[in-house]
Amino acid sequence: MKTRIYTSFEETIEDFPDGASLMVFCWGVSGTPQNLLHALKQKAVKDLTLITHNVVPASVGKSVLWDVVTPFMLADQVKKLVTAWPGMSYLGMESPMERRIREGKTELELVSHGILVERIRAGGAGIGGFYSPAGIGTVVERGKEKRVLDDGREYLLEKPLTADFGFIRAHRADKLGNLVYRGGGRGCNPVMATACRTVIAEVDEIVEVGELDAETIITPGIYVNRLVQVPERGLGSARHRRELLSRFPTQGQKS
Amino acid sequence: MKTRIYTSFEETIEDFPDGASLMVFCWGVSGTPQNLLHALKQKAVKDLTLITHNVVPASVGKSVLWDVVTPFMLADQVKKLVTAWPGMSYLGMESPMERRIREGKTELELVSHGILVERIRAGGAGIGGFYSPAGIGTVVERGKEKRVLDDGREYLLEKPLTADFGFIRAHRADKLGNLVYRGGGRGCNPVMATACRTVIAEVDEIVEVGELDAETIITPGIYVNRLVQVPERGLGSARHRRELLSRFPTQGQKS
Amino acid sequence: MKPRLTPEQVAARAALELKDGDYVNLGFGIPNLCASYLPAGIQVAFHAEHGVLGYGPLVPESEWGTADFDYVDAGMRFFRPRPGMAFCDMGQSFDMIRGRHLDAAILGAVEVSGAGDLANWTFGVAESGGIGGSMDLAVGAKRVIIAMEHVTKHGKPKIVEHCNYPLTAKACVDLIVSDLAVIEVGPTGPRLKEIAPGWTPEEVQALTEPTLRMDGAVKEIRW
Amino acid sequence: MKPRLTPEQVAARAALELKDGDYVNLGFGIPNLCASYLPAGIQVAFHAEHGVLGYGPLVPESEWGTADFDYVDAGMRFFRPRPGMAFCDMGQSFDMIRGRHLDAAILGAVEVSGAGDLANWTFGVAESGGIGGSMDLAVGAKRVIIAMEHVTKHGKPKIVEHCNYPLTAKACVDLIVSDLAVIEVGPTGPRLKEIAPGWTPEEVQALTEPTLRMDGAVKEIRW
Repeated sequence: MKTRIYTSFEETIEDFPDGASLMVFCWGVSGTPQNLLHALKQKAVKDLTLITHNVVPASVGKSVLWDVVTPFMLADQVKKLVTAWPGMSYLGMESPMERRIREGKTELELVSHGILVERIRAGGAGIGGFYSPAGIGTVVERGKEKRVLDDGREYLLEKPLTADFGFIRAHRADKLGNLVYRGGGRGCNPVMATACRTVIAEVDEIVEVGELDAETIITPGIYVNRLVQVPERGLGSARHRRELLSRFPTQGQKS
Repeated sequence: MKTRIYTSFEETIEDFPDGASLMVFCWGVSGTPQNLLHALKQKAVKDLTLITHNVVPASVGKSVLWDVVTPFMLADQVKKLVTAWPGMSYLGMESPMERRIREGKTELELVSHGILVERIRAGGAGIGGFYSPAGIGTVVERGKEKRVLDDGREYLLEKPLTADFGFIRAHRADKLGNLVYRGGGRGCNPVMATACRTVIAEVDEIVEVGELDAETIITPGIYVNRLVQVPERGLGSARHRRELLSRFPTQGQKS
Repeated sequence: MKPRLTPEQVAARAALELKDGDYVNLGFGIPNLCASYLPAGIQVAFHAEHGVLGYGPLVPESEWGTADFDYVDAGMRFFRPRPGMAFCDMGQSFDMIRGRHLDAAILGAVEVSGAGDLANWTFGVAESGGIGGSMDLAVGAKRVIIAMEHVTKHGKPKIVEHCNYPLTAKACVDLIVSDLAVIEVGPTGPRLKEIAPGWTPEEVQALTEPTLRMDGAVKEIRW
Repeated sequence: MKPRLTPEQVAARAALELKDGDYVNLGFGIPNLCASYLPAGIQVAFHAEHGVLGYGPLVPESEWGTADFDYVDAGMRFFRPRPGMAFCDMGQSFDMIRGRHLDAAILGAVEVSGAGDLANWTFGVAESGGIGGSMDLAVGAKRVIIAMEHVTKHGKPKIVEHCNYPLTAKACVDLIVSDLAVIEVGPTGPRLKEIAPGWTPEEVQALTEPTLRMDGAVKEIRW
């Protein structure tokens, strides 16, 4: 199917209904499709099933970057959450998401990072289920089939995860939707891009077909339905990142 | 573990015993570690378990390239074969490997390309088994658990594959064993590199650490135990490939 | 004998099933010809099982000496690079297939049943022959289209009640394009949609094992 | 109170378990300090769960303004790029972990049992807290080394008969390096290998729930 190029984040998610499921990666500022998340917040879509690794605000050291949009900001819109890191209880604080979980407004499915990413990969790769060695003897084995396999180890049967929408953050795209990433911002983005019915990628730059080296493409365009370029002053743009960093000391070497 | 650099193919496989298992990719001339295969033939290692996609000689059109070393040349050394393509019966010919299979000298486990690569991936990724939708109602379901999963489809339980040795063909390596490939020569090489206890890569060129772009590395050095550079006149070298191509017409554009 | 569609015409008709921007895998034989007979104005990205997406035109035999061994398709034929092409590993390539990301696979067949069962990987016993990637393609592609001759060299129907040759996959085929007809197959049985110029539905039925439904107008094949 | 090892000294002792060329994942807290206390002459590639291998030194707070958000570790701390570094996706990163390719994981702990059971992801009930990647690391790394304080803030043993906190994984720990001792754990129970300078085995046993085997010489910890 052909990749469509959009210029407005609002239009890109125009058909995103209440009750839909969404996969989105976030490693602080890195790898997070902030503009799409912001548009989803503006649209006030309700009753989301949210599949994401961490639900914590972006931070640098002890400074929270409240003006960076992450899944943390969607708490009120989430009916079901699948994650390895629902909040900030490790800091002795209760986040809005954790409060909703405690109040029964959001249902939590707690998984480990590794099981989560492999379930997403299975969803994208047409695998019906897989046996994972992680989680044996822990809370994540609840309700799962446990089985000793040929090597004599115990395994849990894990099921694939897919979603209606995938919000992807990549570095560059060509007009066919081929994507390359930057540093740790790659993260789970390439895996999520395989497992969602509608995949929307926001990127720093959209280039002409042929400008990306075929050997270096990480997500081929086959997985990308919609493409939108982050504007110069957009969330997560080079300019926005410089502005965020300007709040911190710069003595010593320049990177 | 540290990647060791060798200069001799013989030394690289010095500890390869009779009866060991080997994974190797081959797509004709492309992606095939010809020098390592040649060394293994010279060493006359016996009773191999060979895991490979195709057991056919390299060819261009109807011309067979008999001086290209592929798993096809190891037939006499193989006790067990796991493959999607054991020979050339599609051409109405019986290959040496097929003859051994018919005579009971080589045991054949026939799988499809997709099941084969996913079993290797499972082996490398610590997955105990997975449910595949391919092969239902066919010969490959023999002896396998069949099960209807949540989506109402039937699946077969497939088991991971690993091997003692993996022979890998890559394009360039740095001295830490990070690898990049070239074109379709990538193939199953990156997957096999994850699933073997001793991974030996032959490459066109070994460069200094830092010369490969971190964003483009396909196989990180963590997977590569031994590294050896193809000599200028070696099998599969640029020179050898030019020599092979010189047997065919060159009218029209140069690539 | 009445004229039938040539292999090129079968390929051209099968190619009409493709849409601009589709990602497609082509099997050996007639399916491979589809690449050369795409409808005007559409671009299709071809997928090769070992990990190539969107490769360029095949290198003609007169230029093989200028080709590149790392640029070969699933049938070991040289191709030229094309802007927008991407490489991936074979695992990722089969994830695409199995995960239902390919818009279509156009494959050859030894036999197809009216319910869409496919046998296409061996003419012999199960233990010889190469399975290749056909089992994965048959269950994975969003649409499976068969492009083939309607009958065997010996005139026997290839569209059958039940496949006699070893199966590739059950109930996987959506559409058959033969040199005589276009036939939809599936759980409700085969339905004749189009027939070759100069042929009657009864003549096509006579060369087809299962009874063809003919609800809806049967048109003449165009390509 | 008798002096115990500082967190830096615990980290330095744990780092002695690493070999040149190892690929290692470091957990939060004391484990993270290991990167700064590697034995002289060895190079280790550090792994971050979201897909970074072999990254360079952490950026000191005085230089955060010059850092790069795409170069952060698993604890969201900025690092500098390093020659030979590689990025991969998070799936490939956990394949490395689960597939037993990491030479070691050095992790923190809330509790460790003498059999090597580990509880390290929550101080509270199972339903809060973040699991992160610890369950995968605990079952996947070739060696799991715990670097921690020997007792809690309240002086209670952290090396216990049976873990009371929610488990991360069963029977996964190989070695504990605490501020008082180096203890091997596993199916045959805990064995005291080294003790902090000035401490006696009896004093360490008094702060440890399960009985420590003392077969073999108990040495003084060096780092």
